[in-house]
Order: sequence, then C-alpha cells, then structure tokens
Amino acid sequence: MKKAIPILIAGLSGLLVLVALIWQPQLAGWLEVVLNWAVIIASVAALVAMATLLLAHTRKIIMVRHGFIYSVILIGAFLVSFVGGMTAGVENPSYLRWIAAIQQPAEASLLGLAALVMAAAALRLFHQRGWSALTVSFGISALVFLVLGLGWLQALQIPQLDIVIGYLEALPLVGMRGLLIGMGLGALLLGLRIVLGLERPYGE
Amino acid sequence: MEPIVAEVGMQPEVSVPPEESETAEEQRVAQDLLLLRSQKERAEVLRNLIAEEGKAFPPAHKPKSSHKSWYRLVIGLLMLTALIGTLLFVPPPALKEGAVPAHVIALQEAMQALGAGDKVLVVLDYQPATSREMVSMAAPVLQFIAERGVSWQLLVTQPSGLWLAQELASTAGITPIPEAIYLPGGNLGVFALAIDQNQSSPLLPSGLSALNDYRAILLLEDSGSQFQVWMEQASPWLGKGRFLALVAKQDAAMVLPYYDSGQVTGYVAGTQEGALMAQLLGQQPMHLPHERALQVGLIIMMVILILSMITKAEADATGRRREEKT
Amino acid sequence: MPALSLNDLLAFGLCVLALVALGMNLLVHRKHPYSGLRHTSAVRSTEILSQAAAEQGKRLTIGLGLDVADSTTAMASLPVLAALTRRSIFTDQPVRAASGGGTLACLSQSVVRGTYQGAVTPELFKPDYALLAGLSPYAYLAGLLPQAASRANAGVILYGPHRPESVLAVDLVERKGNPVIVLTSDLSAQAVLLASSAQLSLGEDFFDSGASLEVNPSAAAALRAQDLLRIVITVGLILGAVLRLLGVWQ
Amino acid sequence: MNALDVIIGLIGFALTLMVFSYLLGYNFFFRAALYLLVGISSGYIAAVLITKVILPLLIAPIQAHNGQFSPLTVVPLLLCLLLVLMLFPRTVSAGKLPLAFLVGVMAALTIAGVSRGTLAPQLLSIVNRFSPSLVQTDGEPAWGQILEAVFILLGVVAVLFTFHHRTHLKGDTEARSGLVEGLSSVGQVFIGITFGMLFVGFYTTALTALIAQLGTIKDFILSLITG
Repeated sequence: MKKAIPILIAGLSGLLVLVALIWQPQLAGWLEVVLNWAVIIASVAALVAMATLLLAHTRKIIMVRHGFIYSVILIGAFLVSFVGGMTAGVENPSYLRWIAAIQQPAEASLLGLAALVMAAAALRLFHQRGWSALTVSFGISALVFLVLGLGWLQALQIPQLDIVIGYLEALPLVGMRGLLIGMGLGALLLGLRIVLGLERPYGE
Repeated sequence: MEPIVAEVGMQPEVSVPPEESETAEEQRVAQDLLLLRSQKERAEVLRNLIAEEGKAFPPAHKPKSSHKSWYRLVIGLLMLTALIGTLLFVPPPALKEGAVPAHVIALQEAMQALGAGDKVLVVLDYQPATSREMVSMAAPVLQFIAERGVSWQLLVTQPSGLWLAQELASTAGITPIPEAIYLPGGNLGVFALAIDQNQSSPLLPSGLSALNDYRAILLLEDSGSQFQVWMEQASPWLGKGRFLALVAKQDAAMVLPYYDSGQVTGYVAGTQEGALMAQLLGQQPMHLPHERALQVGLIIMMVILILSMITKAEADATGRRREEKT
Repeated sequence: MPALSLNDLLAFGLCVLALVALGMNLLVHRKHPYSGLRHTSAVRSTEILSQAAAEQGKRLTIGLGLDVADSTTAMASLPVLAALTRRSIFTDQPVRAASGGGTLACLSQSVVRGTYQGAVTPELFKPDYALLAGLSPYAYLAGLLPQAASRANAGVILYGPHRPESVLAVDLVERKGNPVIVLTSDLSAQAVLLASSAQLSLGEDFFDSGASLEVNPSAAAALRAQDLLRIVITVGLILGAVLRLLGVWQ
Repeated sequence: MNALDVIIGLIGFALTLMVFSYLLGYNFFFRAALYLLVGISSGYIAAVLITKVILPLLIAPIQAHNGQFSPLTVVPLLLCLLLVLMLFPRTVSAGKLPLAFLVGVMAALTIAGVSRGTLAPQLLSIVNRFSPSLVQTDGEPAWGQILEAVFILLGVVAVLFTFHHRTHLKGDTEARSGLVEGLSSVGQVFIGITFGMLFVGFYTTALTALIAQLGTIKDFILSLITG
C-alpha cells in the first residue's frame, strides 16, 4: 500500500492535467492550481538539492578531506553571491554586474575551450569510428557546411550557385525531422508509462 | 562499414530468452512456501545479487587514443596562436552583400509588418556563454523594434537572463533599460504562460499580457531543446505566424523542421545571417566577432577533418599491405 | 470541449494508438518481454563497465544531465542509475550520480535511497551518492568535470540531456585513460561527440535503457509500440501523400 | 576606464587564463575556476528562487490568509516540507510524494506537448508538401516539387527505420529484416548529413565565443596600455 501511494499520485496528477487540457475552459482553474504547485515544488527541490550539495562540501571541509580547498572556494563563492543577492536585491545593477563579471568570462571561456577540444578530437574522428555510411556522410557534410560557413561562395552571387546552396542548406531537414519524430515517439511512450505507473522515476 | 555501427550502438544485438525451466522451478518453490511479500522481494534482491557474481562480461570499452595528450596541446596552441595572430594583425573585412536565405527574408518581412501599437514579446533564453553571438544578432533587431514604436517587453526564463537583458539593452543603446520579467518554472512556466488567457494564474509575473495578445513572440535561443520546449508547450496554443527566432548557429539545424512546418515564421541563425538581417532592416550591423578569425578557425577544422580522412586511409592501406605480405 | 483541429486530432490519435500499442505489447509479450529486440550496445556497455569497476575496486560516475528543458526526458536515465546502484551496493565504491537540476537531483536521491532500502541496507546509503552538480547548464558542466576526473573512477557514463559542451567532460575522461559512455537526448551533443572516443548511442536509442538492461518489461513493450507506430506512421504518410496528390484530400 | 572596470577586466582576464590552462593539463587553476563558477551561480540562483518564487508564491499567499486554513495554500507548503525532509538521510523517502506529483505533471505536459507540438505538425508538414497548390503549376504537375516531396518522405521513413528494434531469427542469430537493414543504411546517410551540420553549427558557436573572449582580452590590454 505504501508503495502504491506515489504511483497513484503521479498517475492522478498526470491524468488531471491531461483531462484539464481536453476540457480546458471548465477545468482551467484546477490546471492553474496544479501548475502553481508544481513550479513551487520544483523550485524547492532545487533549493533542497543545493543544500545537500553544500552540506556535502561542508563535511569535506570539516573533515579536511583531500581537495577540501575547492570546497572552500565553492562555499565561499556561494555565500558571497547568495548574501549579496538577498541583501542588495537580485535585480540590483551593481550586484548583477559582479555576477556577470564572473559568469560571463568563465562560461564563454569554457565554450571557447570546447572549440579547441573539438579540433583536437576531430583529428581522430575516422580512426575512432572507421568508415561507414554514417561517418562518411558526416565528414562530407561537415566539410560542405564549413565551406558554406566561410561565406565566400555566397559572396560570388551566382544565381545557379545560390540555388544549389539553398538545397544543400535544406538537406539536413530530412534527417532532423526523422530524428525528431523518433525522439518524440520515445518521449511520448515514456510519458505514458510514467502516468500509468509502469515507470517510476521517483524510486521503488 | 561494420565497426562504426557497432560503436555508436546501432548494431542489432540479440537478447537470450530466459530459460523456461528456471521460471517453472521458481514457481514450484513459491507454491511450497508461504512467504510474505517483503520476504519474497528481499529474496529476489539477494537472488539478483548472487546471479551477478561470476557473470561473464566482455572487457570494458577503453578509449583507443593514447593517454598522452600532447597532440591536443599542439593543436590547441596552434589554433590559439592562429586566432590571436589574426585578431592582432589582420583587419576585419568590410561586410559583403550576399544571397539572402529565404528564412531571413521571412523574418525581415515579419519584422517590417510590425507597426506602432503592436505588442511584441522578446524572450531571452540563452546562456552567458553565447551572449556575444546572441547580442550581435539581437541588438539591431531591438533597435529596429524600438524605432518603429512597437510596444515590447523582455521576458527571461533563467536567472542569468536578468543581467543578460541589461547587457543586451545597453548594447542596443536602448534607454531607459526596460525591466526584464522573470518567468519561473522552465517548461512548466512556458506552458502556464501559453494557456493562461485571463492572466489569473499567480504564477505569471505582473505586467505580462496573455501570449495571444502579442502580435509576435521573438525567441532568442541558444539551445535546441529549449527551443523545442517553446514549440511544444506554447506554439500549439497560439495561431500560426506568431513565433520568430534569433538562434545561435548551433541551433540552425534544429529550427529547420519547425520553420518548414510553419511553426516558426522566420529566423536568423548565427552572426553572419544576423548581419544580413541588420542590413535588411536598415540598421548598422553590430561589431561581429572578428570575421577573418572565424574564417581561420573554420579552415583549421577543414584541414583537420581532411587530415583525419587521409591518415585513416593511409593506416588502412598499410594494414592491407601487411595482411597481403603475411 | 472546443472543436479540434486536424493537428489536435492527429495528436490525439497518436496518443491513443501509443497507449493501445503499449498495452497490447505488454499483454502479448508478458512471458518473454525482451526477446527479439535489438539491444543498444551503449546501454549494455554500462553493465560491462559496472562489472569492471567492481573488479578494480573503483567507482562509476554517472552524469544525469540537465532538467532545465524537459524533465521527463531526463528521467529516462533513472532506471540505469537504479540498476547500476543495485550492482554496486556491496562493492568497494558505490556508484556516484551528478545531476544538472534540482528535480533530477532529488529524484536521483530518492532512486538511490530506494535501491539501498530495497537491498535491505539503508544504513549504507549516503547523500553524497547522488548530488547536484550545478543548477545552470554551465554550472552543471563545471560541477561534473571534477567528478569525471576523479582518480577513483573506473569510467564515466553521461546519460541524460547533455548539451554539446559536454565534449569537455568526455575529453577529460579520455585524458585520464578511462572509458566513457554517452547517451544523450540532445542531437547537437550526439553530433559533436561522434568525433570522440565515447561509446555513443544515437537518436531515439536514448530511451532504450529499461529494455536493454532487461529491468523493466514495460520499457520493452514501449520499444515494440514504437516499432508499431513507426509502421503506422509510414503507411499513414504514404496514404496521405497519395490522397493529397490525387486531390482527394484538399 | 575607471577602477571598477579595471578590476572587472582583470577578473575576466584571470578567469580566461585559468580556464585555458586546461590545455596544459587538468590543474589547480582550472579546477578553482570551475568551483568558483558553481558557487557563484548557485548562490545567485538560490537568491532568485527565494525572492522570485518561494516568497511570492509560497509564503505570501499564506500570509494573505492571515493564518487561516486554506487548503490551496497549505498543500504546497506541506509538500515542500516533505521535500525538505530529504536533507536527512533517514527521511529521504519522504520526498517521494511531492516528486511523484511533479513527475506526473511533467509527464502529462510531455505527452501533450510532444504529440501536439512536434509529432503532429511534423507529420502533417510532410504530407502537406504533396498538396495540389504546391505540386501543380497551371494544372500541370511540377515534377521538381513532387520529387522533393517524395525525397523528404522517403528520407524521413528511412531515418525512422534506422532505429527499428524488432529482430527475427536468421539461422542461429537474430537480425533485422533485409528491408529494414536497407532503409537503415539510407537513414544513416541522412543522419550523417544532419549531424555534419549540427557539428559545424556548434563548432561555429564555440569558435565565436572563443574569438569574442580573445577580442575582449585584447581590447582590455590595449585600453590598459593606452590608459
């Protein structure tokens, strides 16, 4: 019985949302309530997860475990930005400027680093994956889109060439649409299994 | 052509059906004993754990590359040097006219159809990492909207959007900087916003109208899956022709099917198309990330991919020759 | 109930069909739910890796991805987390999970704790086994990287919605000489990681875990339902195209 | 350039160097930058969630009822309290109820969203390419349009069958049927083409971020030199 309660709750909340979507005007009020609760719970879940993370790092500092210095950095940075946000206000331009001063360069550098790492990884692409319909078409397609990315062919302004470029740029539509439909079917069936209680991501 | 198929997980593999005798044996035992459900479950756990012991597994997949990462360092440093050199010594080229893709023209037409009194919702849904690319596309479009006298609002869906909105507005030279409205809840928030016609939900921030009241919703996106959330949770509730998009180059392929199906009226992907769009709208294109450096980076990747093909072909030929000799 | 558009009718029809196909396959294949199905090698490799980790006395780290965009997709990885945790309960180093969102982190805590409870060893559970890595996509990446680089790892599995930036995590694991398996729902990430040594699953194979690991019969029934829907969709598309071409469907 | 700009510029410069130090190997500076990013963004997001969600949506409605019992405001509070119990190892399972509720709602949204926002429009879009207004010009068949529509239809079907799961016994081994294998080979070509574009797209975005970051540092150093 104890195990059945979460299954029932998941099933009922999912069904309520689905039914409310079909009978929209009549059940719109209930849908609003359910969504409101869901957003609150998701936000509290984020705070709880964050608290668990902070507790784990605090334990690491207290027990002076290997690499505790990084935990000091994490908790120190957390406290500074959290206390700053709560006292100055999260929309305070000065506060936001300091947050941006750290987030922006750190994240942009990580993304930039990904470009360097990709270049190194691409060197071993065919050694790692071998030759196949997938890798050959991938390699040729990547080369074509790199050439198009240079913008030199477009700058020639030859109408026939522009038509060919148009076709080439639209070609990935086929694969992308097929992949999206396939992924959509997978997601649809996963959603149905959750509502029916056949899949229990909240644990047994 | 087999290895890659197996490698990426598309090779048909076969499962072995459980032996029937085993099942029958279990049932006999269960019938003989009167067990509580919890006891049965615990017995099942133990049975599984014991079954794991001594089970034959093929060896774990190890990366084929050497642990030494010297080639990574060499390529990384070479690339950095080439890019820094280009930035320091090569002036950026003048913007050239080129063929304008159909989706850019579609966006331009949708933008020019906007007039004073129309309401536009600008949704800022990108990460700080891609802000330079997004700002270079979005700033001229915002300037155009502001000049037209269109009434517009800035909606942000993630916390960092609060400062990204300030950065975008100040780069576009829009004063006073408009207040960014934060929509919590991720896809739940997007859905709540789309279905709420009366603005009665406490979830929705004040100052925001129902989505149907906006003539256009301009998405600034750098994530394909986040873009998909808008298409799935919001677009079915609105009529066609509402969504316009400015997306990072990485999402160009993701937007294609949604543009083809009419769920997005027009879009721009990447800084090059962004500059074209700015020209079409009669705005000054933003200072792009140095275009010559971008071209150098693209050429380096082309060379690397070609080298990868050549070295693999060479390795295969050597392998074949060795086999023939033996 | 408002009048339904063709789009809504088709969507409704697909949902009903999926439901019927799921139920039918659950009933028909209840004795041998997993037989006659292609198994995703990347998912099966997670089992192999977990065995190798147990033998080496090392641990597995699982990156569960982000739940920022669509949490349901992120949940596809949780059966694998449960299965691998079950295997590692009595090993030297239990599985560690890192999540990129609050809901996913709490779900993973609940799943791991439930698995320990199921094995009658709740006292062995520690909250550190399923932690949040970061709440935004880049914070998640930044939190995941140190865990992926840990010397205690026998390998790393990235299973869930991972953005293409996770190429950095794969590179780091490769540098440490450990194997890495990636199952991501993000198509850009799949494309980018094709140029890495990661064992990778493509497209909708992302949803195969329950069936490939043979831990959930309904997951196998879902795969069969997907196959059936594939055929129905193909027939429907061809029929629709012919009717359109002939002008019967205006 | 004022003192604040210089400090912020120096932070950006230092963080960039710390991140790029990864090229030399996984080191202290790189790790420090990662933990700093996690800490700063977590603190900021926590502050935003408390001020923009918890206080206005959870606490304010209870205060508005002046302590009187109202199920619609108390239920989420109780569910949240159950979630908070997850902080203690012994009571982690208390969080199952609110999580199950959340999971159910999200699953329902996925079912509705995927079917109405992706599956149905994408399928209709394939068929709509065969509509008479597109495949006929002046009453005559437009063969180019028809071929394009057929190409898209067959391509999508091929991609779909690349992931077909059903296998059949062929001798001692199980394998997919010849037709499915054939379609799968064609599908792999289309997937390869799409992945090629996605690969270049992400590389371009990452490269743009890299160049922009290098450009910012260049400008900062130049402004320091020129004063």
